[in-house]
Amino acid sequence: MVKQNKIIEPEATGMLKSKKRGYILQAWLVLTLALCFGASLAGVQLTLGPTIEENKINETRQKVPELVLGAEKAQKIEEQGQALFIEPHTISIEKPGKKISYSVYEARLNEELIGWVLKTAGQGYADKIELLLGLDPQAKTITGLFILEQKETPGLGNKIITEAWRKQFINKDTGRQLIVVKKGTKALNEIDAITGATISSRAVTGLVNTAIGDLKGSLVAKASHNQPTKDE
Amino acid sequence: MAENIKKIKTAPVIHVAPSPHLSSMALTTRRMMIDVVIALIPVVLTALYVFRWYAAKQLFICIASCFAAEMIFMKMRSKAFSLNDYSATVTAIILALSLPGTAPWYVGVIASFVAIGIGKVIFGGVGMNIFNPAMVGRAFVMIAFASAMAASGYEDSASAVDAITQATPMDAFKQTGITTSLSALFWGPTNGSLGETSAFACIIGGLYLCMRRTASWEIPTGVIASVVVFAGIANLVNPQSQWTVLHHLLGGSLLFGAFFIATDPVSSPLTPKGKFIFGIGIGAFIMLLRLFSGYPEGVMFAVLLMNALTPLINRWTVPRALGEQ
Amino acid sequence: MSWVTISLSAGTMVGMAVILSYVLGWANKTFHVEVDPRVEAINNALPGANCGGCGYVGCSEYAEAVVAGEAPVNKCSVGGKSCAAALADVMGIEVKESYPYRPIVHCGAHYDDRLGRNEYYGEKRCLAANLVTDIQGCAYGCLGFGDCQVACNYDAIHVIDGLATVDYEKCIGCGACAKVCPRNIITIVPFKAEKILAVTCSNQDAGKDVMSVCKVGCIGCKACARISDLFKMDENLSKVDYDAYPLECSVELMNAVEKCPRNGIVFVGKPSAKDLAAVADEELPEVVEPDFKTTVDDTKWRG
Amino acid sequence: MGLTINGLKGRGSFAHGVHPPERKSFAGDQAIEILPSPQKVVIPLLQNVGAPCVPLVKPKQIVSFGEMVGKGKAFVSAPLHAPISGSVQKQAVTNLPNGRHVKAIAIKAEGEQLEGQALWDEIYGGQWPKDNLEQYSPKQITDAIYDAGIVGLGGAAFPTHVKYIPNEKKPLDTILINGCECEPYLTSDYRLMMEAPAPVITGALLAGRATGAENIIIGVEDNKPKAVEVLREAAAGTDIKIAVLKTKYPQGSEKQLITAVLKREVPLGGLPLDVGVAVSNVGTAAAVARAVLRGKPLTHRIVSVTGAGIAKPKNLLVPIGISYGELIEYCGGLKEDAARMISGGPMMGFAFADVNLPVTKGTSGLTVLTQSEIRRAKETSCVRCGRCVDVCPMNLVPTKLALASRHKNVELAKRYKIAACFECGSCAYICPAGIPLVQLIRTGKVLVNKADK
Amino acid sequence: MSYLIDIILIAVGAALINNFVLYYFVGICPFIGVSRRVDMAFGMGCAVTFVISIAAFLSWTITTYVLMPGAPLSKWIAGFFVPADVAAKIDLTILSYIVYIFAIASSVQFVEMYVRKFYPPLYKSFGVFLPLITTNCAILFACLKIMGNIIGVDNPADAWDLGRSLTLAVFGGVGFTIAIVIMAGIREELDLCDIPKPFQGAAITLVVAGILAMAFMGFTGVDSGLQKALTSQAGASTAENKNADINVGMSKFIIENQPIDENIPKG
Amino acid sequence: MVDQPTPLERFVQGILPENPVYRQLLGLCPTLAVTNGMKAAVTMSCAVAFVLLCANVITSLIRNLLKPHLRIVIFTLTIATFVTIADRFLAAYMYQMSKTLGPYIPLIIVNCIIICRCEVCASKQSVLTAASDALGQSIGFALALSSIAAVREILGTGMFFGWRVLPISWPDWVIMVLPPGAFLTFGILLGTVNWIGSYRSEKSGNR
Repeated sequence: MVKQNKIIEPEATGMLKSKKRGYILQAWLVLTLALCFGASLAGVQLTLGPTIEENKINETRQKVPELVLGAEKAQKIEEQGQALFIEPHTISIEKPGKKISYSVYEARLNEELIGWVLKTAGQGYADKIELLLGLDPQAKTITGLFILEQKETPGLGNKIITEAWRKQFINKDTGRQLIVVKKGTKALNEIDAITGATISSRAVTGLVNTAIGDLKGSLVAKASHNQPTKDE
Repeated sequence: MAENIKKIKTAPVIHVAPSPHLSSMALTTRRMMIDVVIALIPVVLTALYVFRWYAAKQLFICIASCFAAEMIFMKMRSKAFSLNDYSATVTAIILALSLPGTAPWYVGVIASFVAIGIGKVIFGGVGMNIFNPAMVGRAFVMIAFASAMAASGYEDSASAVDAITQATPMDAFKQTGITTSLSALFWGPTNGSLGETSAFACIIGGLYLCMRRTASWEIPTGVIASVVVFAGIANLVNPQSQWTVLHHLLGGSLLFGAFFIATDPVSSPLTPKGKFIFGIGIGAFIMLLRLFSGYPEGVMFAVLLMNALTPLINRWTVPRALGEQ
Repeated sequence: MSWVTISLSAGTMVGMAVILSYVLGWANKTFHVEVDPRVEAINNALPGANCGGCGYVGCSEYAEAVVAGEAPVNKCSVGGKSCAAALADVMGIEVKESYPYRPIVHCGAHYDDRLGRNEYYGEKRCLAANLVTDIQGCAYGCLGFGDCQVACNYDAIHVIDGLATVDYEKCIGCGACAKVCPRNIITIVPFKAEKILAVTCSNQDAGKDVMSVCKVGCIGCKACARISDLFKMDENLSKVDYDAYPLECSVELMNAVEKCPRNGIVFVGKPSAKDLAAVADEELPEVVEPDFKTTVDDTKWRG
Repeated sequence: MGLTINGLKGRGSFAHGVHPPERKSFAGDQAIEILPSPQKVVIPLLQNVGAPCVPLVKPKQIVSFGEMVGKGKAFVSAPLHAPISGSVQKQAVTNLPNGRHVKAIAIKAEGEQLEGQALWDEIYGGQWPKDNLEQYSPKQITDAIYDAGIVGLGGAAFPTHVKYIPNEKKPLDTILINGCECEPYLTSDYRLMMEAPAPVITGALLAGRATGAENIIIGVEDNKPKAVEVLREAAAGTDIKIAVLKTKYPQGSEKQLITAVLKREVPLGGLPLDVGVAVSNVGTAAAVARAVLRGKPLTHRIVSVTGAGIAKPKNLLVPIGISYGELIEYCGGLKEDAARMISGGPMMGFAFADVNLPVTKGTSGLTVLTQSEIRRAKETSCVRCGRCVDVCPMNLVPTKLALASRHKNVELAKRYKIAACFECGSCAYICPAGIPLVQLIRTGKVLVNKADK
Repeated sequence: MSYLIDIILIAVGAALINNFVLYYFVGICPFIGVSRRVDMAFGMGCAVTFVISIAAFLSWTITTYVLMPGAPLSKWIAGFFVPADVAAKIDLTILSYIVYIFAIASSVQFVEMYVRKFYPPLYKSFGVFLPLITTNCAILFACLKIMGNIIGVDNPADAWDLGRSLTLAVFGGVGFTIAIVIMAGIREELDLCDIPKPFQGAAITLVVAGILAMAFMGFTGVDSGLQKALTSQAGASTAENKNADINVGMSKFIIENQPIDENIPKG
Repeated sequence: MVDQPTPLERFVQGILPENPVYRQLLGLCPTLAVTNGMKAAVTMSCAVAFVLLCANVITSLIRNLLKPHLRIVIFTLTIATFVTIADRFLAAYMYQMSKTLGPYIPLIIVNCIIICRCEVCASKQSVLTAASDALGQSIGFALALSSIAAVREILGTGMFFGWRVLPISWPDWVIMVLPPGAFLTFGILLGTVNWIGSYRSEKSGNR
């Protein structure tokens, strides 16, 4: 039984100084616990931290082969025991009044540049949509699309994560803006909207357009810049 | 207890009661509900004309399942079940008219059960509900079965009924920028929820309700006034828009909502001033949602939001008593 | 690297703890506001979960309400019984040896006993019906619409054949029925015996007037008062003096009971020994004194 | 007949209100008859708003006509007088239609009584001067009013002298004589104005003299054109104005009347005094005239016995304290289908069933309604249609007040100003759900009072 | 301009669209407990808004200056013991939860004591709610959200500044206030309703909250709608080039050939 | 003073009679937020169980050293520490789940269940009792969470633990996995539990 019914009296007639020390003294248990917990937490961090970081990176990284090579090829390569060399970059571009940074992953197979994966995010229908976009080395065609995070309406907007819908983007030419249309794609740069979720469809397409628009130049430049490096 | 009372005097039997001893027998709550049903007749007829058996089916489903729900829930509360007050009928018809004709059968059934159960009985039955039951039911299915209730859910290009093969006017404009003619919006041969297509029918029924004073004129007036103002502002800001103030007024379920849904006395404020504020609020929310939200239409959400605010409006619009400073 | 992180974490924590306890300790002293020491004591005894479950905003408000006597000590559901006991301890509520308090309905007329009754249309509640005249002849007796039945949280009072009847098995003596009775015919009295005598009438009119409205009401004949001192006459009505109520029932009393020409003095109640023990640590209900007057409204209106 | 308000500020009407069927034809054309002197009267000791009276007589004591038999100790009270000569009996108790249970003085008639035409002449007949009233000082007038035990005869029974005693802080500028009689069925005031306009005019002038008020206005609803004519004639030569007001219930309520005539609003919780007005019923004015000029107390009043449930509706001059049963008997008894007896009018009157109850000073009528006239439908749920809000003459929200009362929510009742309600019954009259709103509000007031204690 | 739009979007999002109570379910306890009367609910709402702002300020400051990798303060201290490049990588985010909860608890207590001493009327009207808030998840949630937007972002330029953090906090509090006041209004009304006994109290409150959440779902998408409207109003200069071919090299770009993390072996 | 309940009593009480969610209405944030799927609900329950167990045991161990005015501080400190550990653990070994649960894991810190148990039981009773109390409460919490999650997941997606239990033609009640569904489901379940409770107590006749 804790003696909690007693009112805590500060040490009788003590001077201010001793009282001040009193606060600390009374809290000795807090201090001890703080010390122990702080130290042990740091220990936890040091033990688990790398794993967490790895998880974070891998989340993106794992998708890269599929995005640049397509699912079948990616599997084949994995079966062959070959691994892609993936190098992350941050590319910043300056737009009027704003500086935008993109995470870009450079995918190499046997020292050969086989494609890019861009990570981009933006406002969807309900919340942020985060996606990965695979491009060929010259950034001319889209090789894959993957939605990392979204909170679109279940049953409607969240159909953007279905493969059937994402497939439409593959092999699209980056030279023209993609346009969302309602039913039945005709032109090459048209994407079918999801029934009842035009906004989500447009949001994804818009993100893709913007990302390509922003990065195409730099990717091309980088690809050519890297070429000589490879030759050396 | 009354049957235990022994009649002490023989003829004439005198009984006692509090004042006043006269009452205006012109109006009963039952009569008010019947008024609403009468006012809905033109809307129902238009719906039957435009949507044929789609409308008939939806009405049948909603009425049958609302009655069933009323019966089941009243039994659960061990209260006498009676359809005599017509409140379940009104809820059922309004609910059916606010659904798309193409909606699958379970939409109507679930909406009815939610409307009666969560919308009404859980609050204690007739006269106690905070929210408009029909709108609670509709909101539930709207969110639950988004694909069946979203704009595209209204369309069925293979349908034999003309109206259903087109896109709804609001959706057609939002998606492709095609404006529907005002006369079509007024007379109603367009696609949409069963009851909303014909502005004409809504106005006829609505005026009847207002004239009978079953619905307070303040609410529709407030709704229409604020929609006109906000739509006007939107048009001024964006003058190229083909969707004018009149389109906003006649299109979508605005008039149906203003006359039949918002005027539900139970879930609207008590005083004339409060009713006007309520109407203005609904109009403002409708325009906010129409212009900015992902949904093409905002009447249902606007009504629910203002229903939620009704207790506060009531609180802030306690009328000034005679002689109060 | 790792030892730096560990020590820096630990250091941050300790530093934070030191700063916090120092600052708060200082603030506690500097900003100290004189409060009733009992409030502080109760605050300490309370869990401090600030869950708001007691209906008050946070623990300290509840503590203040307890000290002010506005709230009972057992409202804290987080703390449970031990907490309630601790609060009672602080508040110095002594658990006295006491008798259970139970209600007595001072009316004995069932439907058929009441004269001058008329059919009544209107709100079927005693409080409302009390404003209408001639529902029954007697302006003092039970109206039988059951306000008390609704008020009772323990299902311990029922209107049986038009008369409110206490179920002493279930009654815990909270006094809710007495508070709502618009005619004030229910009083809460200490039950000094398992069964206790009660005069089942509240009508203060003269015997003739009582007879014209009731078959069983007290006619003020003073028969009981002549036999036993326990009965006091007050305005044509016999009342039991419960302060002087004996623990043992004497023959004299029984005689008085038998003498009553209207059979209006009866034994009521049945609190057992178990009850007596059970109520030992319960809060004593507020004793509602009988107030024998018809309590119609004093509404003023002109016009 | 159009509204005439003689250049007064009011619109001749007030906001909201209802239009119940008037049904004044039952007794409207029946001249006042004088009831034969009864064998026994029971005078309740509380007939006025305020403190009850204490009996001044003992059992078996012989009292004569007009002798004071009871007197209150407080300022707000009015003494009681014997309406017949006779002997005092053992102390009695009686119920009153308004639900009170009070002590009373019963007097058994003995010896010769003032009856018939003599009684009429004594009370309303003879000459009533319109000038030379300056001879009475205000003090004299109010004293005479107090001694005569005059209370408001419209139904409220507020002691009249209290209203007229000059108040330094709140001087009166207007005397409003209330001849509206907005209650359906009732015709007693109408008959008084028709048959004895002179004492009304004189009483009004005396009231003006007592209070120093310059304006004296008589308000009459426009459904009584004949009474307006008669009053105009009687008032000729004086400054009294006759205001003809819209027929609407509750036009006769003093706050509504003041608004309709003067466009002043009596503050919430205040009295007409606060806006410089005193309102009195026409009957009260006539009683004032009699008390001052003839020094006679209030012992009789005019009661209309009316309604479809009574065999022969009549207007009667009756002694105070007589039982309702005798009135009914005199009017031919109740019809077979009579269902409800009401002391007063059907909107604000009190139902009762015991015919032995006595007539009091505030009784303006006895209305007997039949089965077909009263509501039989069961109460249904409130759908918050707001009809009650539309009709409330005080601009309240009755449905909320009723809900608050049902749920014993005192705070809510106060927020919606339950105290402002004067129970006119408009809301319950119009309510489509048949909710006993007025009763609930009265219950709510009881709760509020209890909580405030 | 775009900053302002950002702020507006954060504000609308926090107050209406992603309402703390009705969307994120934080602050449910007071939402159910203290929503019996409107005035109490309003006091609670104000107190939460106030505390949430303080907490947001503290958590932003602590995160930016102490906790996040490379934070100035921890870098400086660690600099005494280890080389600067190692010191810059000291990551104390593991402590964030503890630090936040303590920052919240102590600031609440401090404010409470201060208000109680110097502004007794203020204390009476809303100070009583303060202790109740310490364990209110809405506050901690706001801190976590801010943290997520400082150290959870991929590139440092996107990290929230103080302004954005405070906007989120204040409007999250406003959203909480809106929800709880509406709920209190409804509950005052519910007291007068004949609710089935098992549903009285918390159950009906939750059902009403469900209906409210349905109504608030109507706002979904208002932020994207607003964004579109505002950006198109902000001037055609930033407008998207519709239907045009993508211009390569339209914008100036800087390539930072910098790997994201060196801890992870490449490949 | 009132007798303290035994370990067994504590354990049993936590499961139904004093169920933290349905009876005490504690810990509602996670109850509503993470119950749109069974997996998330179970993970959440485990996390809460871990924190509750550790916090209860630690508190019970140091209960004699507690100073009244500092006890809440110490509880919070302990809880926050274990929550952090749980959070990191999830992030390291169940990364996807940790992302799904998002901020609701750290929000366990302000989950009233834990501080309430520390206060009511652990700070007064032995380690064994505290541990069994923690287990009982955790099981109660898990039961409540999974009951809600089961309803929501089955109606909302036709699945249970990710397994399809309803026919593919089942129209998903999307609202169930959205916020309104959480409120409505919990509200109605709570009402039902109350109803069953009152029905049973009525039946057994002790009121």
